[in-house]
Amino acid sequence: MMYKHIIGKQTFIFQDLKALLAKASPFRSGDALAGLTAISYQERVAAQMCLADIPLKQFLVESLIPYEKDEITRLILDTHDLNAFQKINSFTVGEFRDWLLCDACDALTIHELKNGLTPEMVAAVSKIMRNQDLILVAQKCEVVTKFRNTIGLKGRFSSRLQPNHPTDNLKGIAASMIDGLLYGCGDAVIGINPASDNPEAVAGICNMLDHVIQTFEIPTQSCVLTHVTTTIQLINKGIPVDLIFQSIGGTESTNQSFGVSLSILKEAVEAGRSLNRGTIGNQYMYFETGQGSSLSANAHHGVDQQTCEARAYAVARHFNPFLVNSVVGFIGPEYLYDGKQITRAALEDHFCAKLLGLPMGMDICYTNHSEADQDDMDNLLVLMGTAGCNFIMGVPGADDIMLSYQSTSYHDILVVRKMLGLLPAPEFENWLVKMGLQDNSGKPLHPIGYQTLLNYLPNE
Amino acid sequence: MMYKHIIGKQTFIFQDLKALLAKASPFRSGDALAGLTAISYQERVAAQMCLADIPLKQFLVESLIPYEKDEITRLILDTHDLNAFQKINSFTVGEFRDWLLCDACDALTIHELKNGLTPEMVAAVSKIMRNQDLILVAQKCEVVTKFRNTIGLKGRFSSRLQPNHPTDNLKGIAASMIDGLLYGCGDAVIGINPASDNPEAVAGICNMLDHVIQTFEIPTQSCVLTHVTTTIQLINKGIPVDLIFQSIGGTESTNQSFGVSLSILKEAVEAGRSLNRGTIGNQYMYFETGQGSSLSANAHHGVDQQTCEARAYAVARHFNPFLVNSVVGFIGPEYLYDGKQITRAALEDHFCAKLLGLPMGMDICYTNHSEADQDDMDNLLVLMGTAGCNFIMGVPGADDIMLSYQSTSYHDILVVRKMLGLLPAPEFENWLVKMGLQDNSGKPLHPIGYQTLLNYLPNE
Amino acid sequence: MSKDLKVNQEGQWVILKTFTEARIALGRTGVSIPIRESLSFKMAHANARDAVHEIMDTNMLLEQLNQLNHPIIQLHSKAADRAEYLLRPDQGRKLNDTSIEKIKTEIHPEKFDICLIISDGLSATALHKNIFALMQVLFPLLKNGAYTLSPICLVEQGRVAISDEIGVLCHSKITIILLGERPGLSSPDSLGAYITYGPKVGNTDALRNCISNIRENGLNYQDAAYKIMMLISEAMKLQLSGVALKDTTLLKNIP
Amino acid sequence: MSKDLKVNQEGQWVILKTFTEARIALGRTGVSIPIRESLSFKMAHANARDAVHEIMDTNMLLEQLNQLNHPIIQLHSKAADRAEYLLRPDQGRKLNDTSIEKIKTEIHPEKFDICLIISDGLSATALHKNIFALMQVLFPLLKNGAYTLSPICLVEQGRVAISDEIGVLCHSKITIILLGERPGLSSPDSLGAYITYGPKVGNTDALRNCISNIRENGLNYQDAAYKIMMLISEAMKLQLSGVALKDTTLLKNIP
Ligand code: B12
Ligand code: B12
Repeated sequence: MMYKHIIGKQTFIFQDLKALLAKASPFRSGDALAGLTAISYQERVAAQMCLADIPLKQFLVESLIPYEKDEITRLILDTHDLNAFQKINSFTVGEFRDWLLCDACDALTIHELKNGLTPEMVAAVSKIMRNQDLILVAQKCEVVTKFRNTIGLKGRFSSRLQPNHPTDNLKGIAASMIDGLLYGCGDAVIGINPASDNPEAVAGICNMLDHVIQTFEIPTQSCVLTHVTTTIQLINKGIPVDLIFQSIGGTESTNQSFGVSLSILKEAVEAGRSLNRGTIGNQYMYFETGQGSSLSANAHHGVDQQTCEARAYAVARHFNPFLVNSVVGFIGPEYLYDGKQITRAALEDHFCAKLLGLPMGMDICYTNHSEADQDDMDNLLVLMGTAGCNFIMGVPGADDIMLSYQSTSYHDILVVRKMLGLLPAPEFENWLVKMGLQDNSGKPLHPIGYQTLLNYLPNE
Repeated sequence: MMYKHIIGKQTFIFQDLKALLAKASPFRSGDALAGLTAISYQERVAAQMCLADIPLKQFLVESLIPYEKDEITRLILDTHDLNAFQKINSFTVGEFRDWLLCDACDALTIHELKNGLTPEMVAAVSKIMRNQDLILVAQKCEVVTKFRNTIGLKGRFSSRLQPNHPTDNLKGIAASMIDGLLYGCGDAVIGINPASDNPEAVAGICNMLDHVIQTFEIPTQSCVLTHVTTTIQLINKGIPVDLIFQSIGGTESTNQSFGVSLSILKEAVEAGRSLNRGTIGNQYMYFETGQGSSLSANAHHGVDQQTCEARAYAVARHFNPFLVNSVVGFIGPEYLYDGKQITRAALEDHFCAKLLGLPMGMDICYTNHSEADQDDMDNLLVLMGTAGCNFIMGVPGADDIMLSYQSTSYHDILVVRKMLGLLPAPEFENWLVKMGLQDNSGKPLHPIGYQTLLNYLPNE
Repeated sequence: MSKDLKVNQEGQWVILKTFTEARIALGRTGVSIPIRESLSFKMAHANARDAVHEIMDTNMLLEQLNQLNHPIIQLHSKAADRAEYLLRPDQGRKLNDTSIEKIKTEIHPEKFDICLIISDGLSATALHKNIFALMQVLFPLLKNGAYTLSPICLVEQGRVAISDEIGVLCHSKITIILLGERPGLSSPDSLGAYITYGPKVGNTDALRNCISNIRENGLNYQDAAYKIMMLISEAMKLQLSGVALKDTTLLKNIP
Repeated sequence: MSKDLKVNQEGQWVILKTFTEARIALGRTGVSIPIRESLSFKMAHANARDAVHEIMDTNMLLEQLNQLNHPIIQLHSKAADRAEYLLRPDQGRKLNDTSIEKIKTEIHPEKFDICLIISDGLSATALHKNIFALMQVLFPLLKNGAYTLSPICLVEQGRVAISDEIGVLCHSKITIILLGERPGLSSPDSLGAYITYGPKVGNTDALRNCISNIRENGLNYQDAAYKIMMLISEAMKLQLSGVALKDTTLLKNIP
């Protein structure tokens, strides 16, 4: 269907919903690369105005990527909850935005609504919202998940401990991990990206993490972020796997380029369930996403990168994950050019995921080929903390020596907790106090008992 | 004195303290315009490293602008409190930064230190700090001032109501003012920039503001931001003036270009004191500053714009002001090019002013010739709220139709209060509740009694 | 629910809008500006950003000014184009060499009481919209015989301080520069007038007077012209301008 | 007080630093990273940003590779320069026309088992630092007679997927591309190897295997070469690569 918007003497025409959404997107290099952006600031705002007048219902009848061609479109439409949708059935995108911000709309309302929302509706409304809107609404949401501890409670701010090593050296990993624990990090997960995809090497890491968690009775969970097929293989061999990781995208062909599909992911959840290692909850999956991956894989079907990203959340949601995060500035300047674009994308991603009911965290990050620096990340850190983000990454000194990018440091987590008065996950907080790593007010201590942790270094 | 820093095989040389400070500054267009920036990112960081090793004492012996040539240099050195300085006497700039961030350094310590600090020390330490550092330290400070209410208390966030009109039409001003009051704005001051500098017109505005404040018993103060010489004239004629305004800069010649001097400002404070209109306090002055004004007036003496700005705070501090704010993005892209530069400058300005003991607010703003937009301002708004900024501006719809720039809106103030759980000045809060404009939890109401305010429109 | 929403959205005091063009009575949803206003603000921003880059329509302006039957001289600052103008105010404050030559050859060696300068400044739109109407009122007053008047200097890419250099080259007692103020969101077309007694390169702004917001929805042309003439005659009398000279036009006296 | 400060600054567990190059045991002041570390991070960032823009030193590389006594062909992607390379990955995935011609005229109509490609990718430094040492170990294994090997394709401004086009033009069964990974703060010189069985324009990354972090402080050249050869021989055997092919080098078997 064609859309148009008239302002004074000027008529703006948009070929279809897909084009309208793309042109309504705040400018970013990836959409420019794909040739999808508005030709002027005026056209962009006109698209936003036009989009604001589109009824939400329209998204149920006009698919951006054909139902026949894409299993994610099918997933979205087949699992859409018309009942939940009734509440907003009559709204335009603009009215939906106003309603999300109104006093009557609270955490519970949004929670009850989530299955009535499609990623495209959520992407659409995010495009007409200012950064402050994205924060205000996200702040209302509370998405809580459980495995060995509870993540996502209001007033809490968690972290993934990410002690990567370029050769997966177990002592190297352990050294970084202990450092992180001493700074109070790791409540969301202790998650390692293995440099190699050698199953034996991956199993070694799994065993080591399991051992540490058991030895020190840490109320947290581990994850080795290898390809999901490798993880399934390991589970079948009886290796102790807590969370199962996979990168996902928002189109069937993106996932294909990642070597996965809905059925492989289903298999993964079942593998997780077969182990049933969570003590207080049974959410097994950890997903990472990020704007640009669809275009990078030539799998975007002319859909703008932020909408593709939101569609990835439909995939994630279907598998009831324990953790999800966008790795927002990870790929590079061809998708998000600078600090401004990274910041906007992070706010959009967090907002969209939360609205869709995901336990959303954020890898606040940039690469050395992007126009960004620590000051940009500091700003984004405060914004994400304010928006109620579930967790961020804890990387030694913010410098990942294996993945070659800059994320947030262990210190950054302490900083944002202090700045905004936030605490770690409750079970983990108790553990920190018990270990003398934090006092009761959330203030980190010079650990007296750190020696016990220090003494732990695995034999290879 | 010449400074150098060696890294590996490379030696970086800096002609003098002035050059070192300039090269250590994060990049901004104004310093580039003045030809003062580092030639590369490397040189900039080398300058920061070199600066970190300079003893604070050095700033007491090496003046950036000669004592003989500049009354502000004289003011700074003549009023420096060596006693207060003892505490940090042995520190280098780098150690000073680490100490400001350490747990032992709290609001009281900083408060007791303030007269031992010179603007140059404070500018220097800000240059080696990341954005998160600037926020963390500013957050520790509490600078409280009083006139008819109390501004700057922790957990409070105030606003200047800025209902400007292009022809100073009294009804036009009043309409915008009432709108603002209905949104709970105006606790810091109701301050109007008059389009004309006609003393009779200015007097008309003063009278009107006085009348409103009296009629509705609003615990706030008014200000008409005309040239200080005009205000003094009006005071002498018995016009009801609450706060006395002036724009100031950080060098004698900048102030000269503004048509003011320390002695004129002294006269102003005395004029304010003669009226003695404050009910609970006697701080009479309202100052605005902003990076770039010295260079614009060809009055920067080769000193970088952020250091010039910090020197303006020495001027402000000397006159014990009720309010101070930087109008950070006001002048244009030739001094602060884009959202990133504006954001950094705002955090620096707020930090430096707070450390020097000023009741610092911020005009979070940009012009249409800068590379910035509302998203940048939204981000900065959250950062300033988190940093503990005393007040921001409340401009109808963020659009000043007389000064032609975009600042923060009445709504923005409600937004940041809601986002971060902040409240207006206590006396003003009580008034809002009394008027039915806010409930006890700080939530704005649909005012039932708004009719009384609405009925107020002055006759011209 | 959707009814609720509607109520929230409407400002309940729209009546106030009668008194000002400011963005008031916007209503709110929660604590936020309703989407309609939020987006129209953005569109205004898009338009205002264009206004900054609008190029001065010299032909149109010359046509208009020619009707005054007074010599006109076209000048250009050292700022080559808009991009340079925006980032290099120093260049906008100086004439380029051709322009200096031009004044020297075309105007020299006359002396004038008043040097009249018109420049695009930050908004060419401001000239396009206001200069003709303002000059209709102002020019007759300037030419009423009391003062000698320089040719009209039409300057591209000029800043306020360029009036000093021109004033010096024209050997004039006083300069008045009319130029585009930076474009606002709601007023991309505002004109400012800056008056300096004793033009001299290096003069500070403290030595000038300013009349601002001249435009259809701002200070009207009559009042503006009246204020300008009053400041000129006071400046001539006191032999100074700037902070020491206040606009004391009695409001009720404005015709 | 200043004593206090010193205590806060020192990481008490510096011993951990023995086990990793990661930025650990930094100490803290309050909750913040001490200034020394904060600034040295910044300097590393300044250096890493330079590494991105480092130009491939073709002469040096040719000199090194010539020692292998194997034909070399120089190619270039469609990305004209670094700026375009960074913003247009699509251009970095295609050969420019001259390069296509070059392959067609210089290599045609041979067939190869393995097509060996070397490219700057995101870090020319990675080639400068590692390629010679890696090739000393890897090349003899590649040339040990089991497989036929294409000329060494030295590609400027290439992305991983350019290996598909080259592999097709060279009519080879498998491609291996060695290229610079994006420069990290602490490792501006990391090399990646990507192996694709059945090169075809449009292949997804799911169809490739990757060996990453090849460099002095990462995966050493011996192990890297060993893993590459193992993947090649498995791929040849299974006639596939990618997700379905796992690196099952037994760790203890690595010599
Ligand atoms: C950037 C990156 C990505 C991006 C790639 C998109 C892009 N446009 O760049 C994203 C986020 C999508 C990604 C995804 C994955 N990645 Co990756 N990625 C990297 C990273 C950080 C940099 C790569 C680089 O610099 N390439 C050089 C430039 C010049 O090449 P390019 O042509 O611009 O980019 C291509 C390659 O990077 C390639 N690629 C990226 N990752 C992977 C992984 C595999 C297995 C393959 C075959 C190809 C591949 O995709 C890009 C587009 O074609 C490396 C770490 C490192 N230090 O190198 C890890 C790395 C290569 N990825 C890795 C993994 C495991 C994955 C995933 C399989 C994770 C998962 N479980 O899903 C997925 C899926 C990959 C796939 N099959 O498509 C591992 C590979 C381990 C191994 N030895 O096999 C590495 C080493 C990091 C790690 N240890 O976790 N990745
Ligand atoms: C930008 C600006 C400033 C900047 C100027 C620096 C700069 N590089 O641009 C700063 C923040 C320093 C400033 C300061 C002041 N300003 Co001012 N400023 C403006 C503003 C918003 C835009 C001007 C513009 O677009 N100029 C056009 C461009 C093309 O010219 P330019 O050469 O680039 O800029 C020069 C002029 O703007 C000039 N200038 C700026 N303000 C003033 C004020 C006076 C009285 C004079 C003579 C000159 C002057 O200084 C600039 C550098 O030479 C106008 C409002 C408006 N809508 O125009 C108010 C405005 C002109 N300023 C005003 C005032 C009152 C002041 C102050 C006197 C306030 C005070 N109490 O201290 C001070 C001091 C001015 C001085 N004597 O130097 C009033 C003038 C009222 C009047 N009719 O006299 C205005 C109309 C705003 C207002 N109503 O408050 N200002």
